Amino acid sequence: MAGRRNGLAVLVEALRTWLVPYRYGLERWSYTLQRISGVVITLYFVAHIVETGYVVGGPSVWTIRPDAQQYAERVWTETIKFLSNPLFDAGLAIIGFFVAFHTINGIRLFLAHFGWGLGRPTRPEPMHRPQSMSPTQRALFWASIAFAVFALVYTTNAFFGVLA
Amino acid sequence: MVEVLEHDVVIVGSGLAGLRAAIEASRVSRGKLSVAVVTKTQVMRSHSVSAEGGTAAVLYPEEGDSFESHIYDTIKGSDFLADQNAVELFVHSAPREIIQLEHWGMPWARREDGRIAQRAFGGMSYPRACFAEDKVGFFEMQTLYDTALKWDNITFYQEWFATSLIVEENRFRGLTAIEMKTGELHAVKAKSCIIATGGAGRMYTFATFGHSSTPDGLYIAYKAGAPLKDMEFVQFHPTGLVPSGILITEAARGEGGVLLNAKEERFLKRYAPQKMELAPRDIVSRAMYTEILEGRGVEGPDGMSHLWLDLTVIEPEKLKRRLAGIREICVKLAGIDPVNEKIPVRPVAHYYMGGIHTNIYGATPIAGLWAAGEAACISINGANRLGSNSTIECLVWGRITGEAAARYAMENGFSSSLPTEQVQKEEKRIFDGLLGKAPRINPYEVKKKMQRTMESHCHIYRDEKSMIEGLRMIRELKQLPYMGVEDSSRAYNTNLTNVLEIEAMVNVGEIIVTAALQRRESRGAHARRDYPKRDDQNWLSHTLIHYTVEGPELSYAPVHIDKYQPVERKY
Amino acid sequence: MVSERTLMLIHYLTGLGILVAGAVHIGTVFLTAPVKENLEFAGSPFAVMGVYRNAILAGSLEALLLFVAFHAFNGLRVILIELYQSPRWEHAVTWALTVVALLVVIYGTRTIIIAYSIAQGVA
Amino acid sequence: MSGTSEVLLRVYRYDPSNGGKPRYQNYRVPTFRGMTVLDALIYIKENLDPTLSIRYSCRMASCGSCGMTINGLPRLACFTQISELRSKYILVQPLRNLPIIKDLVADLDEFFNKHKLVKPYLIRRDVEEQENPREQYRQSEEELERYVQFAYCIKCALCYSACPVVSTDKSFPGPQALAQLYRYYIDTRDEAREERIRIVDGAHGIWRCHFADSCSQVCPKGVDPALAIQLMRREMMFGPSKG
Repeated sequence: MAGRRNGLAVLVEALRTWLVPYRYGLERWSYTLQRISGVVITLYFVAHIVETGYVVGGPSVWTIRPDAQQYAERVWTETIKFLSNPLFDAGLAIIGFFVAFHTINGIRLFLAHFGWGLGRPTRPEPMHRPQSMSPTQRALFWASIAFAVFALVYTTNAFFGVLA
Repeated sequence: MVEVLEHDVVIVGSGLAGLRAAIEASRVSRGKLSVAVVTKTQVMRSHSVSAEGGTAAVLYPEEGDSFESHIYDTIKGSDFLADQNAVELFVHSAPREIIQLEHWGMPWARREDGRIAQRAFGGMSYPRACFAEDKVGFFEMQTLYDTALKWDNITFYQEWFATSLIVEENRFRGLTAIEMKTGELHAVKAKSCIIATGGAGRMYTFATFGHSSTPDGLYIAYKAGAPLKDMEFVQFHPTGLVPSGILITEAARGEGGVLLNAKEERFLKRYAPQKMELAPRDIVSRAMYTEILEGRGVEGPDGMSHLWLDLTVIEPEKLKRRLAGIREICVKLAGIDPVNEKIPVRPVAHYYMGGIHTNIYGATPIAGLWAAGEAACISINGANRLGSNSTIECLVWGRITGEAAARYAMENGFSSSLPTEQVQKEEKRIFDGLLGKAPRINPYEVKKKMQRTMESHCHIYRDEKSMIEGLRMIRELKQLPYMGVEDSSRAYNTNLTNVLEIEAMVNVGEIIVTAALQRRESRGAHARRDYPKRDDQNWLSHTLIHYTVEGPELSYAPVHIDKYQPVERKY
Repeated sequence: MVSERTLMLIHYLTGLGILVAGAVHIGTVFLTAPVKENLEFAGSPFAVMGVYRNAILAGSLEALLLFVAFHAFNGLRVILIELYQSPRWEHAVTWALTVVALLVVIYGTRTIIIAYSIAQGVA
Repeated sequence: MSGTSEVLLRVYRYDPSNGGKPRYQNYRVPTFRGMTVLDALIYIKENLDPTLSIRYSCRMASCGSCGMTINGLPRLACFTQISELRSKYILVQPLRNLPIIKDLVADLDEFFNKHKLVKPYLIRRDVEEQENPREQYRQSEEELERYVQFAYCIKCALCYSACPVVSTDKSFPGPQALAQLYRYYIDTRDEAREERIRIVDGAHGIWRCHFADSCSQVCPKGVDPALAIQLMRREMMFGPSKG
């Protein structure tokens, strides 16, 4: 806490406050999850673009190859071989979870950032609960968690067939 | 070597009076004077933020209120010890301050037509206390602090503990202060100075004051040669929350709350049949204390008997809206919701009518030195202050002294240099004499003993025998080897500042008891069992207390009386 | 320079855009094959590509690409400038992320154009 | 004091002149009914260890001095009862996100400077009337209601200490300053709306709030800074609301 602000200290502090919502409320969890999911989805997005680029000819080809169909067929098969392992499947299931969470929570934040679903300013009474922690907000947060869990179960089931 | 800072005007204290003075000094000089605010707390932490109920001013004379009425209420409330020319100036200056604050952003409660609303207060014959819920002092402080930020010529020295005033040939030169963050001693050289450090504060165990309300501001002015005035008059507020002593505002009664004894009886009908709960504070407090002494109190924690303040009679919506602050305190700190439970209360040390002796414009006998707010004794409060008059007093004399000090600074130049031997003496006293020298007696024990002595020997009811004993005990405490600071670090050494505060408390305690012992009559808040009557023949006069090496020396000065001759006080 | 308010407005709008275009993308891809096979790339590449025969769908895919690229890299920018403050760092982060985002968009657009062309040929 | 029960306070100690290495010190304190953490700290200061530095004043949650991190959350020591923590062990640290002067005393200078940055005072065109008033400005209770919640702020810096953005972004004004911005923005007596918007419309301005709501959660006065920030953002995106 005390001491000079050097690079490492900043990073440690950032990781602590960004990633450890300990003792704070649900909204802090939503903040942490939104941030983590955003970064993970970005990584997936870039990987997805690179991967689909291979199917149509790889990074060096900028025109349609004469043998485009055969080429695509071949790369597709190779890619599938490469990606066909439980690790990637699990990864994709987690992506599904994050995408679902980021989407619904994103809608919540979109509404909240413009003051919707928060209520009006009032004189706070003792033991008062901030309007910004309104039931609407809580409901939307739980909705995003529910949707994310649904996505996780759905994709896990698709890959691993737990639910047949 | 001690660093010397130069400013035109230096203000000690950042409460309502200090901030109002800083703004006024800037306004008068159009931002040309450099104004320093030296405060031992951070700026928004002064205990003015805890003022609750209201601020009196005559706003609507067309609806039946009048300046006359406010003047007479105040004088009668003061038990005729107030200087009547000062009261007149005060009442006429008050409305402007209310509207000025409104123009600076104060969230006053409003009436239907959008104008400022007012509520009833004790001792006032018309509901003239402007209010903003029950956080009046807080909102006023916020407004003034925020407005002060507009002025770039105001420098805040936050958490600078002023240790002495430098006065040469009866003329103010500067002051010394410890910067608590670094522990360095600094000297501030200035042309004029306003002391706005509040009253003597926590001299009692059961007090509404915050922990930082101590008489160190009064004490440094007193030691520098400014006499104190009327220090024997200590106001006890009727309703302090048991057991913490937190203030339950008089507005609670202004809005309709009633006081009950253990038999659930509105006992005030025996003491102030007309005004009942809205009689002045000295009368209500004495009535409550009598009830408790006569066994009609409720047994409370730590042997503190208490009575009940019943707010359940107020409509819940009104209570929640207008008394939100005390409801919050009761719920959070006492586990009582005043909407459906009675609040345990007992009289509590709340205000010092006395302070640094000044003329009606807040000027002390020392050239270049002013005093304002509770630290000053102007005197409009005489022997007993009316509720809602103190915040407005801070504002009115904040403005008057701010303007006067600024004009003085504009007309006068600096002296050639600051008398360095005084600064060096101060440096030696604090760093060589105190810091890192463990005391043989725990200074905090001395503080507690001194508070207990005040509580038992110089409380609401006083008598000669008990006060002589109390004075002896305080003098004994004064001699104890408690002056020493175990903490040897420089940064934020509150051990050091606490010891300086305790020194001031012990000395001011001696002053209060000495003055109270001398005044052989009962007047306002000063109620003596051995002299139960007011004695206008001999005692219609102000007590002046001068510093000498041996101890306080008393003299007396006449009260300024214009129109209103003393009559018997009945409510 | 684009103001922060505009950037954030675009951030919110692209977020909403992704909601629509993303739903179309996931929906159409899912429609081409049973979920498990599709997600495991078990089907033919042409089944997926075939979807993009439709110019409107292909256009929506391009829109999705643009939206996600902006939304994601603006999000990254926000995180990075919150992490450390200096004008140089902020400048560097902004430019680096703009370049990366542009590369991703160009590369993705190429994929879409080629896939669209192949789909036209296949159909 | 019917002090049969005890509580253990583990207190953060730091003295810059002493090599500057933070450490923790344990104190056993007898408790009484209704005792607050501040009472316990004062007990330590007066009876066990006078070298402990604490900042405190009003003991009734209106001055905002005694903000500190108690069992992991920023709270006012005077407004936190020992009993409500439901623990025999209390960890007391200074406020986070701020430099430490000594022990439990944080340096609030940057916090106050940010408050000053948002111009927390009424700005009007009729300067003459404002400085030498003749008439009251009228304001209805409804208009008052729109900002008074945010005027409850006691500047205790708990929200500032809880904010995950402030922890790394030292240029972000923080919840307190932004809430005060909105308080003056929405006051019907103020006439500087565009100017106020410009103050916070930067890369490190109001847009850096991500609505983690920790500020509102820890506010001891129910100010709800997060609400103020979101409402301010609405104004900035869609223009002034009609009330």
